[in-house]
Amino acid sequence: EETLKIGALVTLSGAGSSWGQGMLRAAELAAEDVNKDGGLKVGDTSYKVQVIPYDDSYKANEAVTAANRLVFEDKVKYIIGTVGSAPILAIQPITEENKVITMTLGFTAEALSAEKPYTFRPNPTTAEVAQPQIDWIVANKGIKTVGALFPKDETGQAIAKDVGQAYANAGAELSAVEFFERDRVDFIPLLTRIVAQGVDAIELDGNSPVTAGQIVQQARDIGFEGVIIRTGGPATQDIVNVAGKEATEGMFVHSAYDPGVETAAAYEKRYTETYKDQMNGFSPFFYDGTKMLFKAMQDAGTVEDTDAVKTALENLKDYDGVLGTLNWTGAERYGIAHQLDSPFYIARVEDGSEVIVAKCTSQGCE
Amino acid sequence: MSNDLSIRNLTVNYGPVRALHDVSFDVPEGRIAALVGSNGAGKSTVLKAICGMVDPVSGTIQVGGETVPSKPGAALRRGVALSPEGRRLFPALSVEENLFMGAYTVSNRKARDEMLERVYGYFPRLKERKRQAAGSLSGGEQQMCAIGRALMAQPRVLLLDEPSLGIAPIIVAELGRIIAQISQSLGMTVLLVEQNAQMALSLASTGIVLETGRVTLTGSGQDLLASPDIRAAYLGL
Amino acid sequence: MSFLIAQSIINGVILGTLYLMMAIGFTLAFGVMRIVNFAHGEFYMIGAFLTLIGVKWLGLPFPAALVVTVVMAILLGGLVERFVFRPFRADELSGMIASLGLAMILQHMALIIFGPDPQSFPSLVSGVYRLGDLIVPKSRALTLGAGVVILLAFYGFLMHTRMGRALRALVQDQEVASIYGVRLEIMYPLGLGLGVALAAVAGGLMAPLFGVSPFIGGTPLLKAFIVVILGGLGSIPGAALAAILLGLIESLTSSFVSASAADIVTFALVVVVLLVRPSGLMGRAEA
Amino acid sequence: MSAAVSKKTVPTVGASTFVYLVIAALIASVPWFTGNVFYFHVGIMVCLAAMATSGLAVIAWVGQLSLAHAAFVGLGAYTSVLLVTRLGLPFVVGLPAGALVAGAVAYLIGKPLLRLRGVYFVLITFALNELFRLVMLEFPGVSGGSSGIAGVPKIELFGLVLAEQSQVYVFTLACLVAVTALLYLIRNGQLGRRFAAVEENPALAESSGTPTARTQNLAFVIGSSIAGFTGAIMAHYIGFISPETFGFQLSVSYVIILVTGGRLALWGPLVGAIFLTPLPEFLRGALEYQHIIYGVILIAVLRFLPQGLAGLSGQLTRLKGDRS
Amino acid sequence: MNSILNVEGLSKRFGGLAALSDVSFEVERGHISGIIGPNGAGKTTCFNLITGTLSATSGKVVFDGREITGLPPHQVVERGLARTFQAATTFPKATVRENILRGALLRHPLGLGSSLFGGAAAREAEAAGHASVEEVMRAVGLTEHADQIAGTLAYGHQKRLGVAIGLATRPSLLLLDEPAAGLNPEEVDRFGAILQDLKRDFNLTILIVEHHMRLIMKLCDHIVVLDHGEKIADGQPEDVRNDQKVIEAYLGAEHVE
Ligand SMILES: Nc1ncnc2c1ncn2[C@@H]1O[C@H](COP(=O)(O)OP(=O)(O)OP(=O)(O)O)[C@@H](O)[C@H]1O
Ligand SMILES: Nc1ncnc2c1ncn2[C@@H]1O[C@H](COP(=O)(O)OP(=O)(O)OP(=O)(O)O)[C@@H](O)[C@H]1O
Ligand SMILES: [Mg+2]
Ligand SMILES: [Mg+2]
Repeated sequence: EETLKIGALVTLSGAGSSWGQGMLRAAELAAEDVNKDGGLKVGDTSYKVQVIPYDDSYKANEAVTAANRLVFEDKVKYIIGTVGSAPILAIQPITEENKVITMTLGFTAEALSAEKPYTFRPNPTTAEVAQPQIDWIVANKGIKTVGALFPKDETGQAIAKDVGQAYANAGAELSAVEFFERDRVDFIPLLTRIVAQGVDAIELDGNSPVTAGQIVQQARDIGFEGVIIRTGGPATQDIVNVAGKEATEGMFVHSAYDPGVETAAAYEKRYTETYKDQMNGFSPFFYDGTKMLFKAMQDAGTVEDTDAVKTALENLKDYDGVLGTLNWTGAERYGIAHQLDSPFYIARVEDGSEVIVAKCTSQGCE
Repeated sequence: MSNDLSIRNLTVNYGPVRALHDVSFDVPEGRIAALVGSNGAGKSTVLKAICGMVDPVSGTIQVGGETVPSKPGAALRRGVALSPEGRRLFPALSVEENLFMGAYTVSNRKARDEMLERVYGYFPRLKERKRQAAGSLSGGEQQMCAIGRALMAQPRVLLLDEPSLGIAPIIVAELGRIIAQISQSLGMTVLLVEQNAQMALSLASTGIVLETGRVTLTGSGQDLLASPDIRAAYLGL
Repeated sequence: MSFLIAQSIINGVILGTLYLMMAIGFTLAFGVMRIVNFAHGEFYMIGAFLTLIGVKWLGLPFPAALVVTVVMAILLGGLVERFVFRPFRADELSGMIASLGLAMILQHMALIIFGPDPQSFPSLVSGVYRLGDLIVPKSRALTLGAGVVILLAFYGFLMHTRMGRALRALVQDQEVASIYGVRLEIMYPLGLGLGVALAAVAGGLMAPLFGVSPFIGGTPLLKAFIVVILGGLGSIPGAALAAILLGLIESLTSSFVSASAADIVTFALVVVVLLVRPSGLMGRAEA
Repeated sequence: MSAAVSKKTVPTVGASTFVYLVIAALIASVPWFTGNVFYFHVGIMVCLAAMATSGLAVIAWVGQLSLAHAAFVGLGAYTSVLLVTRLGLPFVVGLPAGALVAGAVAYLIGKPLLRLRGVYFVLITFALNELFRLVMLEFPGVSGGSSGIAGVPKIELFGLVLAEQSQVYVFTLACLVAVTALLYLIRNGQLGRRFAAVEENPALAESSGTPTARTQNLAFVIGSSIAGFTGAIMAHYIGFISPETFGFQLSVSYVIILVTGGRLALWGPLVGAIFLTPLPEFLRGALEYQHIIYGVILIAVLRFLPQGLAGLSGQLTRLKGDRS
Repeated sequence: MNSILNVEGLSKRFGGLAALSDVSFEVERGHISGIIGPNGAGKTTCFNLITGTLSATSGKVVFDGREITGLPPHQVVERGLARTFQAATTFPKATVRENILRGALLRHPLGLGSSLFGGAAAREAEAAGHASVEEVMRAVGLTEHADQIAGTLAYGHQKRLGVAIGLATRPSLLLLDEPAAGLNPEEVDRFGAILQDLKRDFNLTILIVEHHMRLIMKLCDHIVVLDHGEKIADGQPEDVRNDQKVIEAYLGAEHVE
């Protein structure tokens, strides 16, 4: 029996560690699955999968060092990570040149391109989900003007663009947009201004769960009574934790999975039982992503030849993951079909929990 | 008459350098002793050792018959207060706050305020400047504040390291009278380190001469003042 | 428009007071103990968690939880002084680096114990006070009131009591302070304990407003830095002035220009003030 | 009171210097012994950290501690990257330009800035570093904004592209040797004497004829230029820069290296970087505990080696001396 | 009169306090002049204003025929006007020799290039500097402490070191702020003699602040008396000594002979 090393280059310290932990644990659970059955069978060999976790602290420089170590010292061919956009851009020169397959969460559009054939993104970004979700909400709630606050970073700016476009397409207007510096905890001045413009709704996409929670709470504090929407990025539980049940009542959120879907609920249960911790919303994507990677290795019949594995991964169609039926998309947008396409949902928050109100695909919601 | 301050075989090193060799002397209760000697003789070192600011290699220090351990603060709790070399006021505190710091362990508020008035009486300039940050006082004003701070502790043994340094002549004369008065009317024992040996010895009942870390001569202040060697070496006469 | 201005000013003053609370423990450690305490934010975070534990796990009423937090924080501060800062009493720079090490330790310990996700904190009050059109959220008014009381008590202690004076004297010349009877072994831990307690109580008070997670320490540290620079080293009135100014700038620029302008304006102001008045708005000249 | 034991080292190229040089050469050749690319990478990071910290050390020699050092590293990085990517100039132009721009900016802001001393300087430089980051974010046209600039071309010396880590390592090592030599010359010349005078007692230095403001500014310019120089190399090696890269945390990490290495010692930056840069690699396996262990080690080093690691040999000699 | 220093209408306020008001005097070349006055009279402030350590509220300082008001201290020293401090002020971590050498740099400067890369000029400057240091150390009597760390010197020696650093800058006018504080009367006398020698050997003019009247009266050619920031007397030692205002404010009855 041989060992197959997989790197998990994720954020385990600092503000991004929620996501990082969710990704790492997804990889671990996926590894546990195959190891339990005597290892991953590729061709005639069984591989015991070993996950090597390294922390990048959400920093580009750290990520480069960790990537160097994974690629040259640990000699891994597969990396789950990174969480951040800057880190993935920083490590790509190493991973792409050495034909290391990476599965990143990084929301930046630049992460995927035809020149970067070894990078995949197993989770939808705002670009994928915004349009159908916003179309549905705008139509159903009769929204005309929307205010939004975005963090002033790569992700925030990218999302602002996507969301603004989506609202425009849906016939509403993102009429009041504010960018703020990270570390900000007080949004009352900004909200005062936004609310004074009489918006129908406030959009939370692009904000960390804590920030989103603070915005919800403070918006309600100053008497905002319109709709609050979180388009992308699953984080409902955290938002409720920060803002409280009262403030979040009636909020519309993006949900990555329907607890009614059995496999998804089972994954969440397994996660919470194994780690005694609530599940991060991105975790199931990376569980499925890792599993798809394994499948691709089996299809390619090799773990060494990442070109073959890459091609096999690209060729996976209608993969049956815990989240439902998964495919690769993105050829139009990114020039390469390395973007996961998965079903998702719109939920209404009632008494602190999500209640699914619509099921969506990248084509639309119902 | 008992000895209030008693130094026995005090030896102090600074790293490899020996600053004091076997220094012994006594100061009787309620009296003034003057410690004289040239630069680097070790006078300040004696005072620092008494207050626990340097660790002696050997020797004992007794105050009122009790041995003082070599620890900062220990001497104060046995009634010893020092006006240190170089003033060492708390520069950012006001003059009055500095004086109050002198009385840090005096719990009787009334006694403290009486002593404050007394100090202001001795040095009216301090009262004029009581809200000024001590660090911005003139050199002589700082010296007065440092002496006042030591007085505020209402010690039984008062150690003064060159109190007349930087003080104008008219106040130096006054200072002599003040020292004599606190020893007489307050009954404080005073150990006075002075370059102004004339003043110090004429006040002192005991004079101690220190040379390169050794006591070379002790005697009554008057005798020492009269000694030709002393006159030549320390009085410039 | 004039409504918006008035509302912005109210928001700014409230915010400024919150910032002052975030900063005041840092000012104490910095101006009085001469420790540039990079772990300040972590103590704030620990205070928030302690209060959370008190309220959610032990079921204490909020004020009681806050008191427990203060007591624990003083103890923690004392311990930290004893085991981390003690060797660096006379060495600002090493003390500063040690506090960086401490910050890493504390944050990651909290991360291991509590996990990275934010915790829910039951809100104390909801709703708003209305003065005509103007709005003051009740939760903030409450925090504000408690904060002002704590600040005044603390200021009185530091400036007008024997111990407060001893604390201030200590840092200027510990040797002389100790020969006048100030007990270093008590005063140093006490001083740091107070600084930690102030940070912790701010954390506890603001937990219902801003949430609790291992990473909430960044903001108070940043604000504390700015407040201290602007206000002047160790000057509490200066800190108060600076904090209110900071709150107003943030509120007014956010409301009338843009949020990112607020930050640039803030930092530019810091630089300008320091160039014109190197010791801060109300600082003493010596550094 | 053992604070008074430091001494001005009189330059003697004796046996001990030779021993140090041999040790340094041995350490420098570790990556070749292993032949592993990763070790070359760590070696490069050590060199870069040591260089940047050397710049910080020069500023520390006049008694000032800058928390804006990362901003100057950033200035060098951006200057070089922009020249190379936008104007198509070669790296050999970008590199000195990076140093020059960082130095020029230091010169311009140095005069008003250096009136502040001690903790005030620390704090204002902290504010400046933040300001740098915010301003860079505000002008995405120049800086790439928060997305940064990816795909920075590799280091190229007169047509030779340093594609391999081992080549980059040789280059950074050479740069480090040059920077260290510069520090050595400064320290042992008249300039070093002036720096020390300003550090120990600026009022007296000024009153005995040393223009303290100009001297401090000179140190600031030299130190910041070294930072800019390092930044240029760093940018082209890592291949990605963004304003976040040059945040306050990077400044702090240089300060940590300097203080643990030995603030006033010539070898401080080097020793500190050799110790601290690879340290996380030893701890990486400990995952969430790694930062805790790092913090503990940091505090322990400060506690037991108040002169920094570079003071270690002196401390050992003293220990031996005490015993015998 | 051939004056090297002219002080004209110098004033300094600290908030509400007039530390120095409208003080004018002259210092004659080759003389030893003194400033005396009670504590807090403004003597040190006056020095600080002359040397540029503080900026004057109003008034003018002319040195060697050129106005130096508002110049930074290092430029003032460069023109040949050095000062010592009232408190013991040294480079505490360096040896006595190194301390003095730092003062001597001023007269043996090197360009950036030769400072960095040595060369004959650097070696020469270094040697000249060292020679000058030895001379100064001998003059003030610190030779036996040459290699001691300044911070560990006894107080009196630290004060002498202060004078030595000032001397090392080779001034034509030296301002001494209580240089003999911390010396005993015998040493004060000796110090007086040293000053006379220095004046001759180094071709110095001296302006001295002191509370040792014996020294002042013996040494000075001319004395200025300050009180509460104002000049109350100005003249020959004998005149000043017998001036009633001076006796009342400063000398006290003891000094009337
Ligand atoms: N911290 C120290 N380290 C080393 N040597 C010291 C230290 N402090 C004092 N010394 C030395 O000890 C000796 C005695 O010093 P001390 O200060 O007691 O002299 P002093 O009699 O008070 O002189 P002065 O009249 O000048 O104040 C001196 O030779 C001095 O150099
Ligand atoms: N920064 C300051 N702020 C306020 N007052 C000051 C400041 N500096 C000096 N003073 C005051 O100005 C007056 C003059 O001080 P100065 O130091 O010139 O006196 P001096 O004549 O040198 O006295 P001494 O003989 O005691 O040294 C003093 O009363 C002092 O308290
Ligand atoms: Mg002495
Ligand atoms: Mg004076």
